[in-house]
Amino acid sequence: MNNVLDIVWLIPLLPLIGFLVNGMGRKVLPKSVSGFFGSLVVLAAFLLSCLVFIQVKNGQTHTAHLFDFIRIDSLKIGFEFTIDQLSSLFLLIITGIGFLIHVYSTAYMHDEPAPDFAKYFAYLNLFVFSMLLLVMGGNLVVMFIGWEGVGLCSYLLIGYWFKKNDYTNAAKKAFVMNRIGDLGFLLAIFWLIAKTGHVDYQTIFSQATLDKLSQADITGITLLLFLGATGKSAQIPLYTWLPDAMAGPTPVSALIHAATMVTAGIYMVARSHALFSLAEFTQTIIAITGLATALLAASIAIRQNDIKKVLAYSTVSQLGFMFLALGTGNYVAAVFHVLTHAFFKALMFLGSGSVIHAMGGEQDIRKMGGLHKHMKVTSITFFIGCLAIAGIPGFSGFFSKDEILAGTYAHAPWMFALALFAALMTAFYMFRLYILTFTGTFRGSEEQEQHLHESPSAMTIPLVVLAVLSVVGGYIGIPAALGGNHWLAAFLKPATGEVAHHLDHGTEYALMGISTLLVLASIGFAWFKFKSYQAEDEPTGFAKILVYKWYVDEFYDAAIVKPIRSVSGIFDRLIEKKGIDGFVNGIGRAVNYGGRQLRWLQSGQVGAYILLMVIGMLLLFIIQFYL
Amino acid sequence: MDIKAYIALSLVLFSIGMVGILMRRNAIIIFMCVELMLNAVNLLLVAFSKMHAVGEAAKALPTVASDAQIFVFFIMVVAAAEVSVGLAIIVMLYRNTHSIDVNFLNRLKN
Amino acid sequence: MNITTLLFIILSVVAAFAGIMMITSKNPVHSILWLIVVFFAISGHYIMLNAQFLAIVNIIVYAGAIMVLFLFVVMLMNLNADTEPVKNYRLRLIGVISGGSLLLVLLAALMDIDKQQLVQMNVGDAGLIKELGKNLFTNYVLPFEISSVLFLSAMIGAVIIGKKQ
Amino acid sequence: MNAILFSAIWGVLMMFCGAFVKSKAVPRYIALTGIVLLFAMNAMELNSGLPLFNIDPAEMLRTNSFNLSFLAIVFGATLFYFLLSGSEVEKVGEHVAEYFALMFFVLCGISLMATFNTLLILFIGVEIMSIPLYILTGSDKRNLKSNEASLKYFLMGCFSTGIMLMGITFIYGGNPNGSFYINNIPMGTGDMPVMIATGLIFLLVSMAFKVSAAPFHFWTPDVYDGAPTVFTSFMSTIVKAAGFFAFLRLFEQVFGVMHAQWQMLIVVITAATLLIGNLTAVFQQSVKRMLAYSSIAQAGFMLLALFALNDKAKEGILLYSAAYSLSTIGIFAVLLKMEDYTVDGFNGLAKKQPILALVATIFLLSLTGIPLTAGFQAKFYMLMAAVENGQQFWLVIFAVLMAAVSAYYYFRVIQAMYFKEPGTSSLVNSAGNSGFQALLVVLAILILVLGVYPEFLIGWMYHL
Amino acid sequence: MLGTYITFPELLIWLPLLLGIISFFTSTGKAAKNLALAGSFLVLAVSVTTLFYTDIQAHHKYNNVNYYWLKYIGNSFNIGIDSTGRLLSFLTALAFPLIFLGTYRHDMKNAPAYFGLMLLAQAGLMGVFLAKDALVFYFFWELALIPVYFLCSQWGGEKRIPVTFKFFVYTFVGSLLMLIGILYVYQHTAARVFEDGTSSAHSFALAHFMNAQLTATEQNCLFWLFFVAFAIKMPIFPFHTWQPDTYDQSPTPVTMVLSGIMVKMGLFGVIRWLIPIFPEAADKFDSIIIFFSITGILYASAIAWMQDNLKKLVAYSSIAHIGLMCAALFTGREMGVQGMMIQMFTHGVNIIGLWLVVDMIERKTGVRQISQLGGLASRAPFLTIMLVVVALANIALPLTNAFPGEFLMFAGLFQFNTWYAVTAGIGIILSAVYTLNMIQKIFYGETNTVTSTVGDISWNEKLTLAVIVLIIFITGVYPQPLIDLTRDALPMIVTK
Repeated sequence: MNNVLDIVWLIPLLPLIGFLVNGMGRKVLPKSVSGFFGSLVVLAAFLLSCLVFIQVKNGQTHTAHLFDFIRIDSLKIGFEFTIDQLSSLFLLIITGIGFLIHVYSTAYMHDEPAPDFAKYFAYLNLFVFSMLLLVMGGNLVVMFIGWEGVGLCSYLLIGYWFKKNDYTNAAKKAFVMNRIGDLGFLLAIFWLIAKTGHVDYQTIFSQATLDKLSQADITGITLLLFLGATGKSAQIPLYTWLPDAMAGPTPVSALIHAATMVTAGIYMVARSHALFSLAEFTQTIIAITGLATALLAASIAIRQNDIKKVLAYSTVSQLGFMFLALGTGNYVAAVFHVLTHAFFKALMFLGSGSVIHAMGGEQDIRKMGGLHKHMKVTSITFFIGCLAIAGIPGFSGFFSKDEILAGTYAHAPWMFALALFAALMTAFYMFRLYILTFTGTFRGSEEQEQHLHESPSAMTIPLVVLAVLSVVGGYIGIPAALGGNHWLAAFLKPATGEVAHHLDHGTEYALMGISTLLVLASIGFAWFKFKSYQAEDEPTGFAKILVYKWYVDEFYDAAIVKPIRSVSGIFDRLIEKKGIDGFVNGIGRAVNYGGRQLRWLQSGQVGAYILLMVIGMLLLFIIQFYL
Repeated sequence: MDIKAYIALSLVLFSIGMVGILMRRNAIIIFMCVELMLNAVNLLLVAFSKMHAVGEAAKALPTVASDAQIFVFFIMVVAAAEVSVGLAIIVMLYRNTHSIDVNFLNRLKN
Repeated sequence: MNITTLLFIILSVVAAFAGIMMITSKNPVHSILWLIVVFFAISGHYIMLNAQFLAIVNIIVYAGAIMVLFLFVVMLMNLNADTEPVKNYRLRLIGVISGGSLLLVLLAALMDIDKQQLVQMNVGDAGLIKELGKNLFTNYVLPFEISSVLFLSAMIGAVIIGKKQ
Repeated sequence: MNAILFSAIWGVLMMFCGAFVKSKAVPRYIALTGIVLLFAMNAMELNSGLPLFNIDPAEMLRTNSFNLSFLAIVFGATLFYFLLSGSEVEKVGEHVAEYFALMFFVLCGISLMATFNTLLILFIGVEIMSIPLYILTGSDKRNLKSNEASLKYFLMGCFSTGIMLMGITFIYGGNPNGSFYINNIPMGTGDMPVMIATGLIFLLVSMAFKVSAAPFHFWTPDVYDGAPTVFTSFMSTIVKAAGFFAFLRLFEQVFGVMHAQWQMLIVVITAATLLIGNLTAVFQQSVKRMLAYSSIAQAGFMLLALFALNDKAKEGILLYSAAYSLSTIGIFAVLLKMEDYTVDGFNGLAKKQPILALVATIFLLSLTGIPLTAGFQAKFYMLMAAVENGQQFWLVIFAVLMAAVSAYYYFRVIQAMYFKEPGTSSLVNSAGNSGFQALLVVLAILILVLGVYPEFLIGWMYHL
Repeated sequence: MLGTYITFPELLIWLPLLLGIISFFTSTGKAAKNLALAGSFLVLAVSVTTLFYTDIQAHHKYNNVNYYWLKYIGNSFNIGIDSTGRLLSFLTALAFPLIFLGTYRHDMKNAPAYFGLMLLAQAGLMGVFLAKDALVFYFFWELALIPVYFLCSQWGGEKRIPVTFKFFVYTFVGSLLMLIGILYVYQHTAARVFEDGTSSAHSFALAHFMNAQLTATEQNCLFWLFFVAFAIKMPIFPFHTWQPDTYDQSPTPVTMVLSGIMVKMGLFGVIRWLIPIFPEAADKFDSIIIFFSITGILYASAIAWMQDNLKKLVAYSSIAHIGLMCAALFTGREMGVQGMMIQMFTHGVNIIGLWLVVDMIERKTGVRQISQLGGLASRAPFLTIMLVVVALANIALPLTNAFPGEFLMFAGLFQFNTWYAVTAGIGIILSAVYTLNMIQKIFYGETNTVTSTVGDISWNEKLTLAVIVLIIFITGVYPQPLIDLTRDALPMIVTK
């Protein structure tokens, strides 16, 4: 083996093997084996990914053509992998964080019976496999295969506890909403095929191909692609599945619904930057959507009481930030934020899992409080995560978020203002969450308090690792203004192109300063508001709107689901049964009726028969002579 | 006489027979009406035979007139046979039902 | 108007009148008698058309044999006017109308023919027994023979149907 | 000519047999011998083209392979009829030999109708065929239905005879040659003379009456229903086919040249027949009466031959005669073994008598026109002929739609036999008779063979 | 021997026919069952062999046979294996062993007749896919229907008699119309001269049909005569109403035959007969047909969502899928047509799998109302996994077999008309909705009185489902062989 790039196919294959082994052997494998094996394959994939990353860093990129997936005269789709800067970076995130979460899961899911435990790991492995396909895919179709695959795994894992109807409903909702997005993605692919006849990145993003496309084509394709991204990455209008998806086991939320899958949309847009850069209108749409999502989700998060729901809305909000970056042409910043967000959000989800684990399944933060003294590792690492997401200087989130804000400012200052407001809300609700959970006094039951304990090391070690990453992760992208050389931007340059904006350092300092100060103020406000939290009354007014998440679910239900259902009902009962089938049966009835009526001609009377014969004869004469 | 007159006469008799069939319910009278129709046919055949005999056809086919009259003869033969069978049927029916009213014959219908 | 026309008209009127009387008589015996009148009128026509043989046969076979048979049956059944109640007038009317319309249609169509050949008295000898007999027993020997089958089946019919159980 | 002669002779023989033989079974065997002989004689003539005796000095008959092969079909079907239902004849009344004699006379009439060359022979043939039928219909003397049917048939039959004679008269009058020979009636290509047209319509009506085409079909259901079932079987198959054959020959040879001028009449009659036959059959509860209506419906299909009037139509009428006759004889043979003639009487037959049910199914499928049965080939040829004709395409479509309707009533019997639970009605003892069942199987196989390879039958037609 | 005395197409038709007839005479149900199973595997073996004899020139004598039959009318018994026919005959050969194996434990009353009819149906279906002569095609077209009619009516549910009769009449009307169409085209074909010197005025041969002299108006009218027959068989909206009831009332093995293979007859008819004979008319009416097909997709999907009856749900979902295939077929684009061709195979496999599962559920629980089921996942995990896989394949998840086909079909449709593709795409979403609804209501949640005593499935059922799932994944990951198999048929149909 001369070059690890020749065996990149092994990276997705390993989790697939894990899936097959765990899936087929779920009845025979003991828990330790399935957990271990499930983690091992991801670790192996991670190690390979590291080797791959090193190769890429040395400037080698690679496209591995495995076999022809579909080959007809007018279209050739290979099953091929592309390894470049962007995908290798994502490989690291997926396999790395994936591995940590696998390890974490071995402890978190330990109470499950063996077959379910193995099933869980099988699903996780399958997810990793799909996600790897998604990022490694050398053309849009392979990406789409992974794209749907992760949707499927998300569905399976959200509905992991399939006996609860709410959970399976959430799973279904996730899948269907993803499918809506997927349809957009697919249509975009078809559009590209119709116009260019190709799907592989090298061809479609080449200048020659782009020249063939009209501006309308590009706008249409990118809008459709973006529709796909909104589904997968939970943006307006398709974001509502993500908070519901918290029904799944917490490590799943960490892996799928925070660190990896939901960033697929960002990956896709970044991957297709060549197209998006040409579509100004789409860019605007993306930026506005991202911004709106960031604001909306942040506002909802303020009034959520389920620990995971808060994190979920936070994820939606952060994804909004990433799209804002994409919309402003700041692809590197988006990817950068994906990376840091993966660290700190995974960390916080895992932390919340640890809390839930300790609380015996309780997720309502109003019933928590003062957990710090019981579970110090969780508390501290969670706090680090909060600092990172809030954008406190020095932590990873600061660098990535600052870059997004700076880019936004360069693009449009009013957007910057709104984005900053969203960032303030982020700091506010994160610290609300932290304060309510870890500080103050315990508000749960006696029994729960007795039971409080720090989680086992299989859970805390990943927390610590992620906490470290949350701190240092930002240093790969120190902006020039802070004296750095932004290693990440340089690394990604071949894959995502130049960063679009150039602010002078003075402006950047000012922006950083303003945002840091305001964030601190916001944290302080949260501290004063919640440090001595007591159960409160039913909220009213605007707060109630927030508690009920702007009534978006209700709106969708009333505006889309119910009408479609009633139309379907009309189809079923009226058009199908009475209309079409009624018509068909009506012919039968008409024949029957005609038979019954004609029967009366056969009166039994000879006179009548002859009369009819005479009349018939008369008719024949008339026809012959007069017609 | 113009052949048309015979055609008209024959048709009138034929129609009288037909109307009789439609009007009457007595099987025997209906049967007699049929005989009237046959006679109308016979008359017309004979008239046509005469027409052909004096026309062009006789030159090519000398038997043209007697052919038709033999036909009439056969019609009479057939009529005689029919009458014997028909009256037998009517008598049989009368024996079973003591009626020859065709309107009572409606066990078979629909 | 020559004698031919006169005879024709008289015979025709008699035939038609007797026919109408036949179908309207209440008493079956009267009907039969009226029908015999028709036959005689038609025989008269045959004679006018030089079909002497047929004229004789018509009287002997039809008016003689067949109608006597009819009369016999009617007498046997002792039918009289009361046995046939008046038929539904509407149906009668429809019967007359449709029969009449058929007649009208046919007359209207057939009176257009441009053949003007006349039927003449005392012309041709085709209707004589000699001619007919010669033809019948040479050319028409097949139908003549085969008609026996007709009578045989009529005979069997009489046996099967007429015989009392 | 052999057929005419031998059927007449054998009829007379059967008559004498009735006078001197007291046993009931013997006449049947004599009749069987007779029909085999008749078939053989006809086959001889078909093979060589020469009759044993020439009884026809004036060429009033025309024998060619077309009408001889039709007669072969008729005699073959009659053979099957005698074999399958002959024993049922004995149950009708005492005059078994006479019944057979009448049937031979009918066959004589059919032979005349099949080979007529003058209108006189056609007329005599029709009468020789009809008069025995009036008698056969009324042969169940104690049964009022039979009496009634007989009288109705007789009265209407006489009426149609009058119509037919009027038609012949007008043809004669309109024929400038003054001849009754069908090949001596010149038809120009111009407009039809009005006398010819009148004659044509009268003839059309009377022939339509014989083949029970609407609106001249009204006698059919009542007569078929009232007649003893065993004779219904004979009347509705062999006699019906003969009527069609004569119909086709008459109209093809006399009026074929002017086809276009009277095609519309056939179209009207065909459409009405198809509609009335099929729709009315849908409603029947009695299988016997249903088959009566189905015979009207099938007549509608056969009328397509007159509509088309081409070579395919002639081939088709042969096939149709064979397919329809054999299938109907078969289904009647099964029906005769039932005590209950309603559809419900067939319930669960498949469980009680699987072979009987299977062959009955094949017969019914053939009547419906499902491929691989003779009935399909027959309908197929008819449709092919009609399409080849090229006129009035809607009629063809209407015909197939009505064929689909026909599936409704035929399949009701199949459904009763196979998919319903057995009812209380029982079968006649002889239904389980293995010889009888074997014969039915042979008949079914024959129908399938005709369905797969109909050309051997059509081959006869081009034999001479 | 092969190619001289007997050829593949003959084997594929006569073998099941013969076995079917033998089956009628077997004494016990078990013997019939084993005979049918073994026989169907034999047919499968033959069919698999045909997959290796694909060279048109070199293997011609193995794949084609032409007997004299009805020479007067220019017909010969001409059958042959090629492209689409090969794929579909393979599907037919594959489906029956799967069906027999999957339902091996069913106790059918009067089993000899049942298996006999099943094998006859197989022979009929084979004939349809192999016929190269219009009359032969029509013969087999009807022959496939008759055994199925009897199977449905004899072994079906309570309302089987009226329901299957409706099905019968519906398809019978269609095929009769097609027969008229065939005859009309036949009248316009050239004369045919046979090798032995005999000749006929016209010809039923496919090749002659394709060169028939037809005016544009004639083509347009005939096109619809043929199309109605095919549309009823598929069935596409609005000719579909026979289908849900029939699927519901038929015995499930027969439903598998119906939905897995028989509906392909309609599509195949379009590929082999309709478009090659009436290319201009097909080109002219493609928009209308695609419009109806797509209406059908949405319509059937919406109704499927409303169904509580499991079998009807699957039936409506099938209508939606067929609608897409029909639409793709009429795009006349390579992608659409090619996708549709491989989809014919994959849809057959998937729907048979789906019916197997549905049948197992019904047999185990005794109900087919989705609302009465629930929690089966904890009672029958293997069954659950299999259903989920098959159901997901049914909604064309990538890496399952339906994805490549659907992808290509949509791509073709998009090329044809963007808005059609977008509208049809909504069907993708709806299909996910009702499929997941179904999975959720049957398998998820707590068990109830109906489902609490249910056990998992038996080995033969597991084996069958495993084979199906294996096929699903193999052809899903590597669909190229299916594409290669059907490529030859494209030039006839791809008009744009």
